[in-house]
Amino acid sequence: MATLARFAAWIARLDAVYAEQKDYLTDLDAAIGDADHGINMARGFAAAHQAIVAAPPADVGALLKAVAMTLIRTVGGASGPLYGTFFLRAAPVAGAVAEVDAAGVEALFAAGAAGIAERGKAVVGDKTMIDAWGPAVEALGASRAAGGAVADMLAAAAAAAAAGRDATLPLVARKGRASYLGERSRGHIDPGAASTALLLAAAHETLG
Amino acid sequence: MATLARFAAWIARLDAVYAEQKDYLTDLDAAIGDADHGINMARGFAAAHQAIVAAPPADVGALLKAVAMTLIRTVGGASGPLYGTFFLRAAPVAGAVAEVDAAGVEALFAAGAAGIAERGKAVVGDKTMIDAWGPAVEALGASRAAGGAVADMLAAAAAAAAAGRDATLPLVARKGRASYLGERSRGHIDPGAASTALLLAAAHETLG
Amino acid sequence: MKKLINRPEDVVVESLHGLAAAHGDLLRVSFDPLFVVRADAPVADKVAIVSGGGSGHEPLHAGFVGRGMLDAACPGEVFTSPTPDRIEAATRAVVSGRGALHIVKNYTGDVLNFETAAELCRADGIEVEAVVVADDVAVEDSTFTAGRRGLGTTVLLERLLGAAAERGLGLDALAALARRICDTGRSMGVALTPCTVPAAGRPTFTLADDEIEIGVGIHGEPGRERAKLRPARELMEQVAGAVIDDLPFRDGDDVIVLLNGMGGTPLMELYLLYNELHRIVAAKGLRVRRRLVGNYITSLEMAGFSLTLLKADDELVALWDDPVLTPALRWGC
Amino acid sequence: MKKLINRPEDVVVESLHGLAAAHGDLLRVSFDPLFVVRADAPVADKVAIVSGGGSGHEPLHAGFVGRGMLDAACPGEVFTSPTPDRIEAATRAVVSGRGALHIVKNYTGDVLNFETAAELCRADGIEVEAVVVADDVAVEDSTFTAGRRGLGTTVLLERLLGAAAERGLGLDALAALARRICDTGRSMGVALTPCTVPAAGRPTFTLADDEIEIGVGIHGEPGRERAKLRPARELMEQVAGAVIDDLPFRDGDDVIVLLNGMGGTPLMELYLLYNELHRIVAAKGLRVRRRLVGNYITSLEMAGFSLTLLKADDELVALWDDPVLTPALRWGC
Ligand SMILES: Nc1ncnc2c1ncn2[C@@H]1O[C@H](COP(=O)(O)OP(=O)(O)O)[C@@H](O)[C@H]1O
Ligand SMILES: Nc1ncnc2c1ncn2[C@@H]1O[C@H](COP(=O)(O)OP(=O)(O)O)[C@@H](O)[C@H]1O
Ligand SMILES: [Mg+2]
Ligand SMILES: [Mg+2]
Ligand SMILES: [Mg+2]
Ligand SMILES: [Mg+2]
Repeated sequence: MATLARFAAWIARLDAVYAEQKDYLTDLDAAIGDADHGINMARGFAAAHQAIVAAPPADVGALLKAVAMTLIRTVGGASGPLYGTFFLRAAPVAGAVAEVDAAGVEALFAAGAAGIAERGKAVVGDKTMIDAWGPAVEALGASRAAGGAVADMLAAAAAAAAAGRDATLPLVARKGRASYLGERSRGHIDPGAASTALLLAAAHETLG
Repeated sequence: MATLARFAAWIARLDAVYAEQKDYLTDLDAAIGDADHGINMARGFAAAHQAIVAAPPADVGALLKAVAMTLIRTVGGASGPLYGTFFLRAAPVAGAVAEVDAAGVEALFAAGAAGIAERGKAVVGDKTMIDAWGPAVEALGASRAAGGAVADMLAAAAAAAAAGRDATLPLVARKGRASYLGERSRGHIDPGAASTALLLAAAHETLG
Repeated sequence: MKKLINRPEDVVVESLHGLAAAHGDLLRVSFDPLFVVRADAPVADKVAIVSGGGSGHEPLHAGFVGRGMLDAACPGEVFTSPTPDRIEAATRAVVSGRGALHIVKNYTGDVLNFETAAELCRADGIEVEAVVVADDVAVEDSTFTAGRRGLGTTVLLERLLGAAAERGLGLDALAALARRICDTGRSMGVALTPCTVPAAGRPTFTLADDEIEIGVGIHGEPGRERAKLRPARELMEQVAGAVIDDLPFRDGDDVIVLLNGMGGTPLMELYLLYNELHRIVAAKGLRVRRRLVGNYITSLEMAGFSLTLLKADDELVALWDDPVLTPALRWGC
Repeated sequence: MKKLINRPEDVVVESLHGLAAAHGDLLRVSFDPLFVVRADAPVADKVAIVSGGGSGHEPLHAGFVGRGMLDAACPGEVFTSPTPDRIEAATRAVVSGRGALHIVKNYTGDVLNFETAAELCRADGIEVEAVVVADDVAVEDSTFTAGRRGLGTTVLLERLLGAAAERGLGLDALAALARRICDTGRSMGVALTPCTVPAAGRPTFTLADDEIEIGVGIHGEPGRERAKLRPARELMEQVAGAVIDDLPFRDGDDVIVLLNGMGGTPLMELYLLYNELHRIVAAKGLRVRRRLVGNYITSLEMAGFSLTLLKADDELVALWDDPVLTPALRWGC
């Protein structure tokens, strides 16, 4: 079961992870974007972490909502509204609860990822974060269908997201800033797919 | 005797010399000025040479005047009016003659150099072209007093100018752009002293 | 990284403090949430013109706040679009009952954040229309891209819509005028050197000593082609050719021209380029009715330029000539 | 060398062709001899204001030709003062019987060439007065130097004298006003990067990645001190301190400020510096009556800035506010 404390730990972990991986993500964005993705993610999750420390939310839904609003207010760029939408859509699915079971975890991740896809109008293969989100949500579902616990589900999701991230390497971008490059976007990993893989790896480490 | 043809050859030689030494003079100016002295001199003497080829002057005075006006019109900077003044003052001293004897050579160089000193208000030791002109004119006079012919006089003047140029190395500039550097102008040869040394070396090669 | 700054993370806010200190007669800056409005906002009985985007493109947008141009500008972090809450707050601060027009450059981040802001405004009963500038001919416009990027037409649009709003046009008429301007404006840029986002600390991309990027984006995004440095004449022929052929602009067309420096280009070079452009458009039979030469939509310290041509007519030229009073553009008053 | 040019030797002339093409309504360019005059020159019954100097400092001087500022500008080669024949011809082209005032920056070359030109004019019965701007506090003013260099006070002087001439002041009164302005204007500059004269092909000087030149001249001449890069706050404290202490400017003084970019400095950084300056002058009790923030007296693509403070009073502020209509400075019309 993913408890409120674990969700809080997840956000704390994401703060640490994006601070650590700031240069990595920014370097990826420098290659095919505008060299700010790491900066954006680090700023956003530092603020989100601070927000839930300063005013600890009473339930999981409230926590996800607080993270959503903080990301929307502090990140900007393409990734701000997209990750913001993830948490915004996930919040009511989780609801005013103290913990979330396997079904709930699947449902909230699926709703969040669907929100990103809807907002950004991207599909798997467009070389965006959706290339990590799509397989991750599929793996979550498959793992639960096979009787997996939350930890197993998130392990599978993290692995699928990492594979999805790596699969962006040979693709030509069709959405976001990288799409302006056409053929020249080939041979680079999409920064948003990389930050999504980190987000799911952290989920696996903290939520299960 | 310095004939009209030799004066013309002098200007032709200066055109070639400054074209060749453009980078050398500009590099000297880069160190303590604004990196254009070689460019200025090359532009000016190319134009002066062209002017006397296009409309060959009838006598030495006219040639010196034509060179003066061309330098004033094409060089700009500090060196334009200064070298322009040299030729402008030298012209009437030479006069409407087909050749100039030793006394005349001494007189025209002395008048020209005095014009520069008056215009620029510099004295020997200020780390300007006057540091080359001063000793050169003195050497001219000394050589003639010792019975030297024009060639001997100019050899002495060229050597004195070169020594004067080298003597600028340890000085602190007190006139021109280099003076803004104060102590930092030490350890560099003054570009104008270097171009004056070249002018007198060319005079020695052509006028004698 | 050599910059005249204090801490990289304070660059945007400190620079806006300077803008406010220098131009308190023209504009006011709100720091929380962050936005800039004209000093006399809200102006009664006028549609509010609001724009914004990542910082680092100054004077765009905050330098264009004032009479006859923008009512509000929303600066984001450097090269990062502003967040919806700022855009919403800025819109609220300047709207006067006749609605607001959002001018958005076509970058995914800007579009998403402005969309969210517009939704928030509308939910609260404020009428908002948005126009998206997508004028960069360096980018293919197809379903395989996020569409063309927004470039110099943004500057012309802000000036012309600002004038039209000042004349009292309604929101629908302004939106229609905006779409017409977006349809007939085309741009392309060239970078000679990269630029460095302060928080990143190193250049966004690298170029060899003899290389240039043709079709560069204003965030240093790579463009059409990495090419060898070439004479201004050839370069302008390529850039003007691409811009002219795209619409296309035709013999007899009236145009408004923006020849824009990227931030690190000396004015001497911009005017030299204008000389080349002048020759090219004259040969094509285009009539340059008005022109701007200078730094208007920049990329930090990048050396390079962009060219924008907008199809003009007497109506647009008359709007252009209306008084404008902003830090970066001023005439008629 | 990465520049938007054709042949290095054609840079000045081609750029002026562009200036003429872009601003034919404001000015005309004579190419042989080379000078720029306002479109309506000579203006009857007005003292002509003439300036000039090496090119590469644009918009200075040609960008300031027009109503309320310069009647004529004489551009030299890059960083090389113009020749006397051009200055004489330019003066003749704009003089209307009430004489001409020459505004000269204190560099040996400029002074010598303008002196010769003034002699040529006077020999022909044209009344000429000259004022030499020597406002750079980085340079010791002593018999051991060529005196202080001319810097940003030149821009303020051109604007104020242009306004005063437009009001009908005579040559002597203008010369007296000019001397007063020169006596009470002070400047200092800082370079972060060097600049490259096109014909030279390589930088005039070099700076390490963490080095700056404090007190740099507008031709890239070295200054007071080569120092380590430091935060904008400390740098502005040093520069403003040097400028303020030199006159000195005192508590209660009114000032006009020029915070000037060297050509390659983004506007974002200039406004950030203005924020620092604002704090400093407020603490000193100076009242900033008017200010300019932007690129006005540049050094090609050099990154850096210079600060100019001029003691102001109601008379100068009123002159400042008079209409001005030039390519680079425009208000009131
Ligand atoms: N339309 C879209 N749908 C989904 N993800 C997108 C879309 N556009 C961009 N992205 C993601 O956003 C990432 C870039 O984020 P970031 O660099 O923070 O924003 P920006 O591109 O505005 O600078 C990309 O790597 C990509 O994964
Ligand atoms: N007042 C002066 N008197 C004599 N020579 C001078 C004076 N000022 C400068 N010079 C000479 O001029 C030279 C510089 O010439 P140049 O570089 O062509 O002009 P600028 O300094 O205007 O760029 C100096 O090296 C110096 O020899
Ligand atoms: Mg990015
Ligand atoms: Mg020089
Ligand atoms: Mg961005
Ligand atoms: Mg010079």
